[in-house]
Amino acid sequence: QTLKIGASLPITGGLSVSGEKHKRGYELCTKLINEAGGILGRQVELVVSDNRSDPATAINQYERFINVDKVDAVYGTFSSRLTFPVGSILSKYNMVHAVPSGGALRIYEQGYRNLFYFQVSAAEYTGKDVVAVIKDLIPQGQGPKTAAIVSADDFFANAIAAGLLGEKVKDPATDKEIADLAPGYLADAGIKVVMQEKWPEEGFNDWLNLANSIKRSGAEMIIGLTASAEEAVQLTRSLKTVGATPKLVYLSQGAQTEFIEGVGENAANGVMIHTTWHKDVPFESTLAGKPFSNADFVKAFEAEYGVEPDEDSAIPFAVCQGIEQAINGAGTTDNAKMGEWLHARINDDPVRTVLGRFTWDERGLAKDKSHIMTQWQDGKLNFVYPTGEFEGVVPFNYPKAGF
Amino acid sequence: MADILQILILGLALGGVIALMGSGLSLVFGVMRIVNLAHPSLIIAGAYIAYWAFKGLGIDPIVMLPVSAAIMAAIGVLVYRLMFEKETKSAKYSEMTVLLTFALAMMAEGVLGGLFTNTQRVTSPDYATDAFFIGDLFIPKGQLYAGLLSLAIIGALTLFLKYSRLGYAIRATTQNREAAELLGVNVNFISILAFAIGIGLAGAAGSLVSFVFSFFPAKHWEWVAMLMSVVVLGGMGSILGTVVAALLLSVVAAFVGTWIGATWSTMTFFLALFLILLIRPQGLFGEKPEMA
Amino acid sequence: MLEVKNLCKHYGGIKAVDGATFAVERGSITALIGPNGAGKTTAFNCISRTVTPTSGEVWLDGARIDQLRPHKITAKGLSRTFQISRNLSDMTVIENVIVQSRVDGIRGMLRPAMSAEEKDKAMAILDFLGITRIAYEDGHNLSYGQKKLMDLAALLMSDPKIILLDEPAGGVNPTLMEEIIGHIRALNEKRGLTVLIVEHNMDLIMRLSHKVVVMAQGRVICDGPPEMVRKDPQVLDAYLGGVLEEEAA
Amino acid sequence: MAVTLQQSSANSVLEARRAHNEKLARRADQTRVTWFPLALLAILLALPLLQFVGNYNYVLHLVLFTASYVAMASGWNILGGFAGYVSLGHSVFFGVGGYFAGMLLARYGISTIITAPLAGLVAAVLGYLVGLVTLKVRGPSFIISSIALLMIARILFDNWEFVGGANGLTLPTNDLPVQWAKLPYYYAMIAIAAFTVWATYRIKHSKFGLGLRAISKDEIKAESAGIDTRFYKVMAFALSAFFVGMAGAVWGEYLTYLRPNIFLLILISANLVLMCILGGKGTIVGPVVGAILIVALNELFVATMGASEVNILGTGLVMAVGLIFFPLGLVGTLAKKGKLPRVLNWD
Amino acid sequence: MTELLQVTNITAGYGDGPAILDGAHLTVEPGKVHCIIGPNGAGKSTLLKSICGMLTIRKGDVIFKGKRLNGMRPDQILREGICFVPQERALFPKMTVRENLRMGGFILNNQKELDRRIDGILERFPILRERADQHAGTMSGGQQQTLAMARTLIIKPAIVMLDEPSLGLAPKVIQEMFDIMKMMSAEGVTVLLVEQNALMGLKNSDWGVVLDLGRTLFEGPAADVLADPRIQELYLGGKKAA
Ligand SMILES: Nc1ncnc2c1ncn2[C@@H]1O[C@H](COP(=O)(O)OP(=O)(O)OP(=O)(O)O)[C@@H](O)[C@H]1O
Ligand SMILES: Nc1ncnc2c1ncn2[C@@H]1O[C@H](COP(=O)(O)OP(=O)(O)OP(=O)(O)O)[C@@H](O)[C@H]1O
Ligand SMILES: [Mg+2]
Ligand SMILES: [Mg+2]
Repeated sequence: QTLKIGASLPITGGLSVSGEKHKRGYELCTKLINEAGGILGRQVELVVSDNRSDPATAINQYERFINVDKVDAVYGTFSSRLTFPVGSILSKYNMVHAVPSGGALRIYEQGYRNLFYFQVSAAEYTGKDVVAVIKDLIPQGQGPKTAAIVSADDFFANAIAAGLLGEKVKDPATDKEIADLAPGYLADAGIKVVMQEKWPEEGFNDWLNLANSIKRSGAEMIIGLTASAEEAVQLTRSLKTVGATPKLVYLSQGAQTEFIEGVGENAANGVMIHTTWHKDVPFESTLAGKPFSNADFVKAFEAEYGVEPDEDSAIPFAVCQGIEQAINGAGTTDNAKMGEWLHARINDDPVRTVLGRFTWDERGLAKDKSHIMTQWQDGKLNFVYPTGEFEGVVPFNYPKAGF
Repeated sequence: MADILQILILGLALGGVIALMGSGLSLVFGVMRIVNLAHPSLIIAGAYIAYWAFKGLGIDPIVMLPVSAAIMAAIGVLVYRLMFEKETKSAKYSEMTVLLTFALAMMAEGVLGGLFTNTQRVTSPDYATDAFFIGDLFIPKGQLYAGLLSLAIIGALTLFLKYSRLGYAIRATTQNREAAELLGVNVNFISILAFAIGIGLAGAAGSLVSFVFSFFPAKHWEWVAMLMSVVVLGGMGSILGTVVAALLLSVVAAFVGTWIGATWSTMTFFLALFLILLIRPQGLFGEKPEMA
Repeated sequence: MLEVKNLCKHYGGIKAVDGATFAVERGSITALIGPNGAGKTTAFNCISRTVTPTSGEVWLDGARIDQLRPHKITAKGLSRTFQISRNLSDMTVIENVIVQSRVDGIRGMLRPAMSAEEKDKAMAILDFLGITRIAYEDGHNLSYGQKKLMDLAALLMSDPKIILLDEPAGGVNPTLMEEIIGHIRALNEKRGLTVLIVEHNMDLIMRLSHKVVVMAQGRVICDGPPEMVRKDPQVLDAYLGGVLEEEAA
Repeated sequence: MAVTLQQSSANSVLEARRAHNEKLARRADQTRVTWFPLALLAILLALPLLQFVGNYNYVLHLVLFTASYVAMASGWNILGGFAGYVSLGHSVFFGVGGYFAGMLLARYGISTIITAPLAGLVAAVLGYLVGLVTLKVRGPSFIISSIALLMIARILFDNWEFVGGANGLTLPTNDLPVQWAKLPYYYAMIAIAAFTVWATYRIKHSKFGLGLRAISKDEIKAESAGIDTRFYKVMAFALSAFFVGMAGAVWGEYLTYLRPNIFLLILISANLVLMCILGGKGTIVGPVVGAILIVALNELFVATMGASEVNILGTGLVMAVGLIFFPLGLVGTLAKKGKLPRVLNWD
Repeated sequence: MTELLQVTNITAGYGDGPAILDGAHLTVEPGKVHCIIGPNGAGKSTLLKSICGMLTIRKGDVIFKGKRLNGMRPDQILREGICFVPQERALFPKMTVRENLRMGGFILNNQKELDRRIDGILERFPILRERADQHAGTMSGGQQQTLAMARTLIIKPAIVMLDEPSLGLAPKVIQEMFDIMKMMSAEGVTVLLVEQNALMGLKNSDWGVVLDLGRTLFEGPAADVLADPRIQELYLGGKKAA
C-alpha cells in the first residue's frame, strides 16, 4: 500500500513560475525516496494539484487531500498569500504543516502548533542579514548613506519592508500588536530612507516612472522587494533604462535563472539577493536514512531536469526531507506524533536537509539560522555571505558599476 | 520643471504602446461589434512569436512584426471560422461574442501555457533598455520606437477603413449585415477579413510589447481591464479616441504614480472610466447614442 | 388638452422641428401631416420626451411635461407608437402587450406579471386585431404589419387618455385598416379618447380626423378642419402633389 | 387544400385563413413543477446525516460551495439575466459582504450567519450607488465599467490597512469538532441559496420582472411603456448585489480568511456569468444547473488532470462549446426545442 | 409566355420553425410591373426573401433565366441580376447618404462610373442631395425609404424586388415613386413589388398576385384583380369600395 502525500501548488496564475519549480522539488525528492525503498517500507505517491494561485482553491484542495484522497501527510504550498489560508484548515485537521514559503510573522502568531517553516526566519527579520552584509563587507565609511525602498504590495515583501523600516506588525482582525520592530534595521545601520514606494500586486506597468523616481531620489542603495522574479526583472531593466547609478542594489527575488535571462549580465552585475539556499553551500543532509549532500542534490536535479536547481526547488526538496524524517522518526503517519517528533528536535539532533539543519521554536520558526547572501557576478550567482562559515564564499563586489 | 517634462515623456512613451494594444481592440469592436476580451491574450501570443524568433533565430522583434502579424491573422481566420461564424445570425450577437472571446482568452492562455510554460519572458534587443539622453532628460528608445510604429500602423489602418473598397464593405457589414449581403458583399468573407486584421493587429502589438513589457500566458488578465478602460474612455470603436485616451491616461497615470503613489497609478485608468460615464457616457470620441 | 408651444429640436445645423406650435383638443382626433422630413416624428419624440427638445414647451392637461421623464408622461395617460415598430424580442406578443399596462409604485411592481384579467383583456385586443394566432409567438418573429398591430394592441392595453400614433396604417392591409379606424373612432366617441395621428394616407385622415395640422420644414404651416386643409394651396404644393386632382378625376 | 380565389367565395377564404392560423399558432408554455426543487432541498437538508456513517466533509464542502454559487449566480441573474446588464464585477459584492460580516465577527464575535442579511444590505446599498453611475451605459461599456469597478475595489481593499490590506486577515475558527464544524455554514448557505432561487422566481413573475425583461430588450420602448427604467435597473442591481453579498458573508467565515484576492477576482464574476449562460440566462433553474455543472466540471478537471494549463484550456473549451451549441444555455436551448425535462421547468 | 423568373410551389420558413410559405408560385415576365398583395402575415415578404436567397427554400424551385437559384447566397443572386429592397432596415445607419449610395454600387468595379451615377441620383432626388453627408440612421422614415429605393437605381439589374416601397412616403412622393418604377420598367428592368397600399400598387402595375395562407390564391392582370369583388372585400378594404 502506498503512502500518499498531497501538495497544492500554484502551477498556473500569478505565482506559477515558482509553483512549477516547487513541484519539481517535491517530485525529485519523492522519486529519490522511492528509489531508496520508500518511507516505512511503503512507496510514496505524490498528489499535486494546481490551485491557480487562488487561495480558495488551495483550501479546497487540501481538504480534498484529507477527506477524499485520504493522504497520510501534506506538503505546504508556495507563498505567504496561499500559506496563510491553508494554515487554518491544516490546523483544524491537525496535519503537520511543513511550510516551504510563507514567511510573514503573522502566520506564526496565530497560535497554531502544527507549523514548521523551512526557511531561515520570519520575513520581518530578513533585513538583519542585509544590514550585516553592509556592516561586515563594506569598508567603514564607504557604505551607502541613503536608501530607496520600493516594494510590491505583497505579504512577503511588506514583511521585509516592515523589518527594514521598523514598523509595528499588527493583526488587523483584532488590532492586536504582534511585534514592534522599531527602530528598524536601516535606521540601526545609519541609513536614511529618502524614498519609499509601493506598487500594487497586480496590473502594474509603470516601471519606468518608478525607476525614474528612484533615480531622482539620489539614493545610494536601492532596495527592491519584489514578489516575484518577474518584477525583479522589470525593475532592474527599468533602472538600467533610466540610467540609475546606485552603489548597492538589494532585491528580495532574482536568484532565479529567469532573472539573468531577462536583464542580461551587465545589469545584473553586483545585484545582491538573499536566499535560503545556494548550490555551492556544503550543506549535509540525509535522505532515506543515507547521507545526501547539497552537491548530490544539485547533481540529481540536473540529471533529472537538465537545468540547475534554484532556491524554489531546493526549499520544497527540504520540506519533503523533513516530512520523510518526521514519519520515520515518529514511526507512523499519525500527524500528531510527527508533530511532536519535529518539535522535539534539538541542535544536536536536528532535521537535516539540503538547506542545512532545522530545529523549531513553539511558533514553528527555525532557530539559529541566517540567510545566505548572494550576488550576481558575471552572469553567475555567487554566494558572498556569511563569510567564514562555509567553503566557497566569493568576495563581495562594491560599489555597483551602473547597469 | 525637468521633472514634469520627464514624467510627461515617460507617460507619452508608454501611452504609444498602450494605444496600439488598445486600437486592435477598438478596431475589432468598431467593425465587428465584438468586444474581444481575448485581445490581450492574443497580444501575448504575438509576443511569444517574437520571443521565439528572437531567442531561436536572433531576429529583431521589430523586423519580426509583419511576420507575427501575419501568423496571428492566420490564426484569426481559423478562430473566426470555428467560433464566430455561426454567431453572426444570433440575436444576442454582441453579448455572445463577449463570452466567446472570454472563452478564447482562457483557451489561448492554456495553449500558451502548455507550449511556453508560465515562465515570464521578454525579448531584449539592445534598444529595449537604452535611452536617448538629452541633458537632464531621457527618452527610452524601446518605448519610443514602439510608440512611433504603433501610431504609423494605426494611421495606415484608419485610412484603409475609411477609403478603400474593402473598408467600405467592412463597415457596411458591421452596420447591417443583411443589407450588405443584398448589395453584393460576401459578408462572410468580409467578416473573416476584418477579424483577421484585428487579430493581426494583436500580433503586431505583441511584437512591440515583447520588448516593452515582460509577459507570460496568464498576464493578459492584468491588461484586459486597463485596455478596456482606454477603449471606453475613447469612445467604443473610435480608433482615434483610443489613441488619445491611451496617451492621455498614460500621462495622467505617470503623474499620479510619481506624485501620489505607484499603487494609485493603475487606479487612474479605472477612475477615469467612471468619471467619463458620469459626464459623457459615450466616451470622448464616441457618438451619442440615438434615441428614437 | 395637449399643447405644444414653440417647440424646437435642432441637430447641429439641421432644424428638425423649428418653432412648432399646435394644440390638440380634448376628445378630438387630430391629424399631423406633412412632407417627409417635416419633423412630425421628431415632434412626437419631443412630446413623449424620447428626445430632449432644444427649446419650447409641452403642456398636458394644464401641466408642463417637457421636463418629465418618459415613463412619467406615460403615467399621465399619454401613450405613443413608434414609426418604426420597437418590439421586444424574446418576449411573446402577449407579454409585449401586457408590459404596457400600468404599474403603480413599488406595490404595483410586486404584482403578478400577468393576472388573469390582464390576460383576458390582452387576448380580446389581439383577437380584435386578428392576431391571436401570434399571441405566443416571439415579438421579434413578426411581419412588418403584425408588428404595427402589436404596437397598437399594446397601446390599447394601457387605457391611455391620449394616444399618439405614428403612421399606424403604414404596411397594414386596407381591409384590416377599415376595422381599426372604426375601433379608434368608437373609442374616441364612447370613451373620449384623444388621438393625435401622423399618417400619409390622406383618405384615412380625411375620414377620421376632426382637425388637421400641417407641418413642413419643422414649422406648422396650416391648421384647421380637414376639408379646409385639403384645399390649401400651400399644402397641395408641398405635400399632396397632383394626387388630389387625380382622385377627383 | 387547393383553395383558389377563382372557385371559392370570400367566406371560404376567411374560413381557410382561420384554419391556417390555427395550424401555425404557437401554444403557451407548459406548466412548471414545484415538487422537484422542494424535494431537492429536502435531500440537501438531510445530507449531513452522512456524517454519522463516515467522514463526508468533502461532500458537504462541495455542496456548500455549489450552494454559494447557486445563490450568487441566481442573484447575478436578476441583473444579468432579467435586465440584460452583464456584469463582470459582481465579485465586488461578494467581497463587500464577506468583509463587512467578517470584520463584525473579528471585532465583536458575532457570527456571519446572523449578520449575513445585514452584509447583503450593505452590498445592496453599494450596488444601488454604483448602479446610479454605471447603468447609464449599456452593453459592452457596462461590462467594462463593471470590470473597472472590480479593479477599483481591488486597489482600495489592497490599500485599506484597517481590513488588513493586501495581506488580509484571519477570522477565528469555531470550536466544533471536525466532523460537525461545517454544518452551520452548510445550512446557512443552503438557506441563502434556496431563498435566492425563490426570490428570483418571485421577481421574474412580477411586474418588476416583466419590466426588467422589457428593459433588457429595448430601453426606450420600455420607458415609453411607462416603466421607470432607471429605478428598475438600479433596484435590480441592488437586489442582485444583496444576494451575492449574503453569500460572501458566510463564505468569509467558512474560509476563516479574508483577502482581496480571494473575493475580488474577475474569475469569480466570470464564473457567475458562465453559470448563468451555460445553464440558461433569465430562467430560474438555469443558474442552478449552471452552478452544478461548472463546479462538477471543475472537480473533474482537478481530479483527473490535477493541474496545469490543461485545466484552463478545458474550462475555456467547455465554455466555448457550450456557447456555440447551446446559445440559450442548456435549459433555454432545450426549452426552445421542447425537450426540456419537466422537472427542470421551474419558471 | 416567356417568363423571366419562375417560382414553383415553394415551401419556406424561418429557422426550423413551421413552413410559412407552402405552395407559393409566381411567374414574372420581363419588362412588366408585378404587384403582390395580401393580408398581414400572409408571407409576402417571406416569398421575396426566399427568392433572393435570404431564406433557405425547403421545397420547390426558383428558376431565373433558366438557372436554378436555390441555395445560392444573396450576394451571388444579386450578381445574377436580382436586386431586393427589404421592408425594413435596408440602410447602413452610421454611413452617410453618399456612402450608402456608394454601397449600392458595390458590385460595380468602375469607380468613375459609380461616382457619375451617384451624382445622377442626387440630382434626381433633391431631398437626398440636401442630406448627402447626413448619417442615414438619422433621417426621417420617408427619407430613408427614398434612399433605399434610390439606391437600387445605381445598378441596373434584371429584376428589382421592392417590399412596400410606398411605406411612409408622402402622397406626392409616392406618385413620383411609381413614375420612376414605370420608367424603370420601360428601360427594361422588371419590377416585382409588394404593396399594402394595394389600390395604388395595382393601378400602377401590369400584373397582380394575391398571396394568402402562405400560397398564391390568384394571379392575373392587375385590372382583373382590381375588379374582382371578393378581392375587393378581402384585401382592398372592400366595404368602402362596395
Ligand atoms: N438624430 C438626427 N440627427 C440629424 N438629423 C435628424 C435626426 N433625426 C431627425 N433628423 C432630421 O430631422 C428632420 C425631421 O425628421 P422626422 O423624422 O421628424 O420627419 P417626419 O416628419 O417624421 O418624416 P416622415 O414622414 O418621413 O417620417 C429630417 O430631415 C431628419 O433628417
Ligand atoms: N424572422 C421571423 N422569424 C420567424 N417567423 C417569422 C419571421 N418573420 C416573419 N415570420 C412569420 O412569417 C409570417 C409571414 O411573414 P411575412 O413577413 O412574410 O408577412 P407579410 O406578408 O410580408 O406581411 P406584412 O404585410 O405585414 O409585411 C408571419 O406570420 C410571421 O409570423
Ligand atoms: Mg416620421
Ligand atoms: Mg412584409
